[in-house]
Amino acid sequence: QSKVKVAGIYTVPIEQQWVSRIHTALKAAEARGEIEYVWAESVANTDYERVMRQYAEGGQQLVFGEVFGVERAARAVAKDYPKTAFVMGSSFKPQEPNFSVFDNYIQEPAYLTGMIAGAVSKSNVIGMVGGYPIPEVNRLMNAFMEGAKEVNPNVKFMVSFIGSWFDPPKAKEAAFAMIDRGADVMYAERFGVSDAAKERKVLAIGNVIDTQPQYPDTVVASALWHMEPSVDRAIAAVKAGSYKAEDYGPYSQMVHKGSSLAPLGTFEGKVPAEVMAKVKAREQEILDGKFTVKVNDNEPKSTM
Amino acid sequence: MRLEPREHTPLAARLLAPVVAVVAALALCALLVAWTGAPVLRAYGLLLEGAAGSRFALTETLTRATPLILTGLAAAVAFRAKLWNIGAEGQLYMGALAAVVLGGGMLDLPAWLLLPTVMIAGAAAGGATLLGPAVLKVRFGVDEVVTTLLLNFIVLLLVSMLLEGALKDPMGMGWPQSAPVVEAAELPKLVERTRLHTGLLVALGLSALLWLIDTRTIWGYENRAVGANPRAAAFAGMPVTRVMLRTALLSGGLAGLAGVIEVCGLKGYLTLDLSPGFGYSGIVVAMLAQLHPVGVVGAAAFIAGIFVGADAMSRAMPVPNYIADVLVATSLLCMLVAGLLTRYRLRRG
Amino acid sequence: MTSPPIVLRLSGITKRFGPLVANDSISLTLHKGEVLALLGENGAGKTTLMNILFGHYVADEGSIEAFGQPLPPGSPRAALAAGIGMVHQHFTLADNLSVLDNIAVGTESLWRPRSNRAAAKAKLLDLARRFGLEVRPDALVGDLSVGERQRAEILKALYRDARVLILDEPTAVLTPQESASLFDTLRRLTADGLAVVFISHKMNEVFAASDTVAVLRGGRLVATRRTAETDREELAELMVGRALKPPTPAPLEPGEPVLTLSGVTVASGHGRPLLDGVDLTVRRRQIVGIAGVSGNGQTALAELISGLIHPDSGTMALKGEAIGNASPAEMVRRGIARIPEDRHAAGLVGAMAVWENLIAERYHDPAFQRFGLIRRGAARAYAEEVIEAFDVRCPGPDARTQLLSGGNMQKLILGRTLAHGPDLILASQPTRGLDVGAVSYVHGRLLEARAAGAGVLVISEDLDEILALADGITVAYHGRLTPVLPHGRVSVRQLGLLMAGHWEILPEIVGEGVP
Amino acid sequence: MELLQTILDILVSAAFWTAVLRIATPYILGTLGELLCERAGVLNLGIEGIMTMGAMAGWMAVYQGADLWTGVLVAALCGGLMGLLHATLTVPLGLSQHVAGIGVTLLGTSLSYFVYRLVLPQASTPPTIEPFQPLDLPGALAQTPMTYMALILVAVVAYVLYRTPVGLAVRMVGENPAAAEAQGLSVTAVRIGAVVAGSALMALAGAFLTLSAFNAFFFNMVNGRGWICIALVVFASWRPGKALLGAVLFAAFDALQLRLQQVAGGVLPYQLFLMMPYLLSILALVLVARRASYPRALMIPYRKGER
Ligand SMILES: Nc1ncnc2c1ncn2[C@@H]1O[C@H](COP(=O)(O)OP(=O)(O)OP(=O)(O)O)[C@@H](O)[C@H]1O
Ligand SMILES: Nc1ncnc2c1ncn2[C@@H]1O[C@H](COP(=O)(O)OP(=O)(O)OP(=O)(O)O)[C@@H](O)[C@H]1O
Ligand SMILES: [Mg+2]
Ligand SMILES: [Mg+2]
Repeated sequence: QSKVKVAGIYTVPIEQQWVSRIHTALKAAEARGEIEYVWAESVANTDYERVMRQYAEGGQQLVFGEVFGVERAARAVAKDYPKTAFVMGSSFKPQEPNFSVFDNYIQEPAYLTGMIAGAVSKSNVIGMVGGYPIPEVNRLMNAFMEGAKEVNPNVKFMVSFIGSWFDPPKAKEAAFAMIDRGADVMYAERFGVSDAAKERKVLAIGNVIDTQPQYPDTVVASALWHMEPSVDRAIAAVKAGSYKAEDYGPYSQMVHKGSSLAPLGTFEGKVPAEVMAKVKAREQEILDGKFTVKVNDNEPKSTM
Repeated sequence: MRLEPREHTPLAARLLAPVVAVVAALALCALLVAWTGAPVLRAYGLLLEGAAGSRFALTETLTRATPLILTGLAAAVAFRAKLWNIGAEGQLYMGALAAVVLGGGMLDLPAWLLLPTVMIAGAAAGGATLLGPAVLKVRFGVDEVVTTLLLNFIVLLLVSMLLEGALKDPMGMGWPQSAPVVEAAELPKLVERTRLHTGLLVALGLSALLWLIDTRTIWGYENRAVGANPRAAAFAGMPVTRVMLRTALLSGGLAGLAGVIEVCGLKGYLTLDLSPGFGYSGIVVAMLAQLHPVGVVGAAAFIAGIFVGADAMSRAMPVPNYIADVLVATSLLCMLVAGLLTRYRLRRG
Repeated sequence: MTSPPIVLRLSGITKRFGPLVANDSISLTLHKGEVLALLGENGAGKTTLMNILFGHYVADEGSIEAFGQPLPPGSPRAALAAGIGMVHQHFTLADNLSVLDNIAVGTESLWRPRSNRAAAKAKLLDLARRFGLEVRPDALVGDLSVGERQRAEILKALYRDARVLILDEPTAVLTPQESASLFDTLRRLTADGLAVVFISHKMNEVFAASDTVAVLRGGRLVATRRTAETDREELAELMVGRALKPPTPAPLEPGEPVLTLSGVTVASGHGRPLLDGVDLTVRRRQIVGIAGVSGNGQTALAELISGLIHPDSGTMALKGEAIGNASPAEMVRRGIARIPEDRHAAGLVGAMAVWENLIAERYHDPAFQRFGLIRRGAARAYAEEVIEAFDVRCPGPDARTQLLSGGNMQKLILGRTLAHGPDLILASQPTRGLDVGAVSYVHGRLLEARAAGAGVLVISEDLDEILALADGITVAYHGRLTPVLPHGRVSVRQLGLLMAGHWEILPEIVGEGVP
Repeated sequence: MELLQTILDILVSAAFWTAVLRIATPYILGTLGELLCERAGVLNLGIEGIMTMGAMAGWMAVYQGADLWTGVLVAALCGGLMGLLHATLTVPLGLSQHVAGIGVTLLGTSLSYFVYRLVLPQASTPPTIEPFQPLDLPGALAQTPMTYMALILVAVVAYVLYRTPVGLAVRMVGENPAAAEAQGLSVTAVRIGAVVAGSALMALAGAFLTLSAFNAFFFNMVNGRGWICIALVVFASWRPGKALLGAVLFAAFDALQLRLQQVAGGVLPYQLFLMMPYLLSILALVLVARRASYPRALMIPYRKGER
């Protein structure tokens, strides 16, 4: 039997952008016939350890998930099941022998989207709506802001957090509030922001997933996260029996195709060519390792 | 058809009622399971196995029951005095907050001293949280259902603020979580290599203690009288306001303790998702136990078992794991009806 | 002579509550224009019978015919449609709604798109005029006096064109004047052809108003008599199943004062104060009765002496010792036995056991607790003693208090308060709603305590009770009290005038040489 | 001073009031629904679950091809069914309204998630529908039809409660069920009816979120709005007009905090702003508590032939 048995344990529903990237990558592997995939969503942190153990006991060979709130417990479980491979979203280091880590290190395309945003903003005001200021969010927002400032030093930012991952109506209201106050480009960290932008006919920048098909006249650019390199690597390692604890973080970088700047698509030709040239240049520098986007996990603040 | 109160309930009926309720709930949910296409009987076999079929399952059920016992007691104590405390969730977080503040290395005490200190502090924090609404109730007549409910949101935002600010773990890589409590503030494990910790003993002890207080002491006597008829209690000379505030402290304290025990026994530090609604489930537990402090233990174990079992089942079958909550809800509602039938009989006319 | 047509026929009505047979194959008939008085001890089954008639309960056996048609069981709607109206023992009115709303609710089809309030109001005012029942249709029921509520209740029945009116203890909470006006109304109604069933414990009302008397005992109909052909003694004996003789107070020389109020004022927060410069002295071996229409400060006075509220000015002294803002517990400690006005709401905790209620005022006593632990054995033993001594009929000290009848609840309160030889007894409405047997028991106990040296303050809206007990009488009006007038010096007519506020006649009574 | 000026600027802008009405809509509907239940004497803590159910069911119906108004109807029906469950437990059976309500919330929420996941197991970007669009009207009038529906429903509920026989019956069973029964009304039927109707309104509040405010269903998206409605009913002293006022006030605080976050967000933690509506609600409660006249029979079960 050659299929690897893989489990996903998510603390949020699979619709949540971050988790959806892991889920999609695993689904693709399943479709290719490489793995058998089972998953549990909306697992409360209190229950996380139990679910990990149950999957490990149940003979799953490879477990994906996110342990930001249950770091200690998860690592303890991994110790108890050295034969099971764990690849977990985490801000910390991998743990020998079987606990690997990853995170959405997609600050590079986020920076590039920032450059585009800075260029297309006419009011020089960009709005950003987030759920909670956690590192996974902050680092992208900060990179985005850096990128925007590079092409447009006059740009100002409005930032708010809505205190929930799952309240698109509220995110939408927050976005409306910003548009009312002059923002003409919205950084869409949450669902709902692009909708507000669409309704008010301003522009939006996507994040993690590509939503341009849903908002063809609104979403200019998106910083995409691809879990496929990480997922495929882990599956291959397990299959080959060569799995070991390592940091999968780099496989979320552009150079490993773990992230990318989405094609302009419907906005092809609508962004000034000289800006796109600059963006292309930066992109190349990043791929060549000549330019590094700083990882800044601090909470971004409004600059108005 | 009408309901007629029974003078006394046959013991058999009282024992049978929960069984009938669970069977009814399982039968109802069988429709949902069947809808998913999973084999119903096998699914329920797995549920039982997942709840109590192994040492691991049992300890997991009890681990989940531990905070439920405490929040259940919190609700039972308050509801008996007709103090409708819907704010146990917030009080739990306040207790947890106190635990990570004092247990996070601020006090350098040996375990035998630190643990009680942290527990008392957590209970005090929880109690103080409920004291506000209780004072508003006795002083201004403000409905406590609403104030305690709203306080849950406020407390959660406060915790969020602290976790992103003053209490943020410098080693947490920016994640909004507190620093872990020191080892001396950790509750020892009850069963090695499981999650079950001595917090369970604390919960069981408190349940017994509260039962004793309730039935044997003048405190309990006053509580019951004030709960049943505050006007008559005041007329007879009982300190009604004091009893109210005392109850608030006790109820909030128990919920706060649930927070301490989750932090010190299980998680080690505080995040915003410490509790998956233990405060609200506590109400369910208390009512299932008909507000009886000892009954709370059984009710908590029952709710925990259903959840853990159904959750495990959903993992082995193509059934969405939300079935666990559906089953808990259905069992609760069936249990309510079954409980009614032990107190009433159906009669024609 | 042909008797008027039968409007109502109850045949073989039996109703059981668990093991208890509340009505035991009762058969009764009621004729057009007749007033039937239903008499019986507390718990005899009167209310139950009427509730069956009105459809609140369903009889286990038996049937009812109204105007020749069988009445479907268990449906107040059907009873109303058949022309039966009921004024309940405990008023069934919503305080937060207007009188008109209370009367009109349920009289229109629920699916009408709009209530016709104007028509309802006109009809109500017309009825009120025809039967001399004054109402304020737009007033909130919560703002009405007890008498006004009573009228609203009757109008509710009349509004529905009731041909049979059931009144369950309609006078239990009325003043003499209000009762008199109620009976006036009844006469007008019966003259109009209405048939009336009324339940009462008050013998004089039975004789004043009824044509026929039916007596229930223990759920069984024991006798039906033409009112004109029976007397008090016979009825009382039928009711309780034995002869009763009312206790008669022996004259006693009052001792030193136990309670002295001077210039006591209690503000109400708005408008007239609840108590307005009250002076009052109660001496040992003396019963002082406070007469008055309800709402003239009696409740405030009772709460003051109970320790629930405190004077805003003036002083209160017990046994010569001034007391400040004492709590209820303090009042108990100082030897005041307090019998509350509302035994269900303020007197007892229904959900608790009899023994727990019996120690409610003294559970801090070392006899009942040690280190905060209740001495259950001692408390139970004590409860058994009290139950024995005060003849409380209950299954035992562990019985839930809720399940006791009103009379036994009152005995329980007497036992709780009188067992310790109090110096002062405050008895508010001590026999409200009790049957004759229970009334004479309570009166006997109060007189015993007086003989043993206690001062007794009786607050009652029942003038007969005050006249039967009191050595001195004072009348409450608008928060003030008249001087204590010696019993025998003041006539019922004079009391009535004083209760109505005609204090200008005071000199003619006091002038005759009251100290 | 500058902050005060900013607040004033915000308060006079039409965009602000557009947002306020939009944010207020689910609160208006939910509060009306809860008010109707409580007026009949039944506390309905099932509101959070019923709103979730309405949000899911209405959206699902539209997603499966129904038109938007049919979706609204489906939501109301599902809400009514959940209400029937709550009413059956609490009215004829007289079970604890607190527990039954929490049970209904738990059931409504989990059942909604269960069904959603069963129907859309593969969803990883949430599927969307074409929601209600704002009417093309000037200023704060540019609202979606559901907001107008909510405003009309305030008037309807007020009219029904105060001007019709059935409304009087509802108020009566909430004040004194024994009196209602003595007037030939069926307390059970009236209470069940009120709870079912109220729950249908709650479900509309949920449906607004998925059919009007947004175009997809999300787990957890009701996000405590139901609990706020419970507070608003008390604030409103159980009156529909004041319920509207309360919902609008609460929404105004929310809209204001969203705007202030960007002005003062640099200095103060954002959580303080999010707290603002809750804190102000409590403050408002303290101010109105003394005058509140609650339905006297609220939370007291009534069983015929029992005392
Ligand atoms: N709903 C009930 N459930 C159980 N028992 C009841 C109920 N109603 C009445 N009873 C029983 O029926 C008996 C008759 O009660 P009922 O109220 O008819 O007495 P009553 O003659 O009206 O007394 P009172 O003079 O005190 O009003 C009581 O002893 C009581 O035990
Ligand atoms: N909830 C109840 N369940 C069963 N029996 C009851 C209940 N309430 C009252 N009773 C019975 O009803 C009987 C009479 O009670 P009831 O309340 O009619 O007293 P009462 O003499 O009328 O007092 P009051 O005149 O003060 O109302 C008692 O014997 C008691 O057993
Ligand atoms: Mg009676
Ligand atoms: Mg009575």
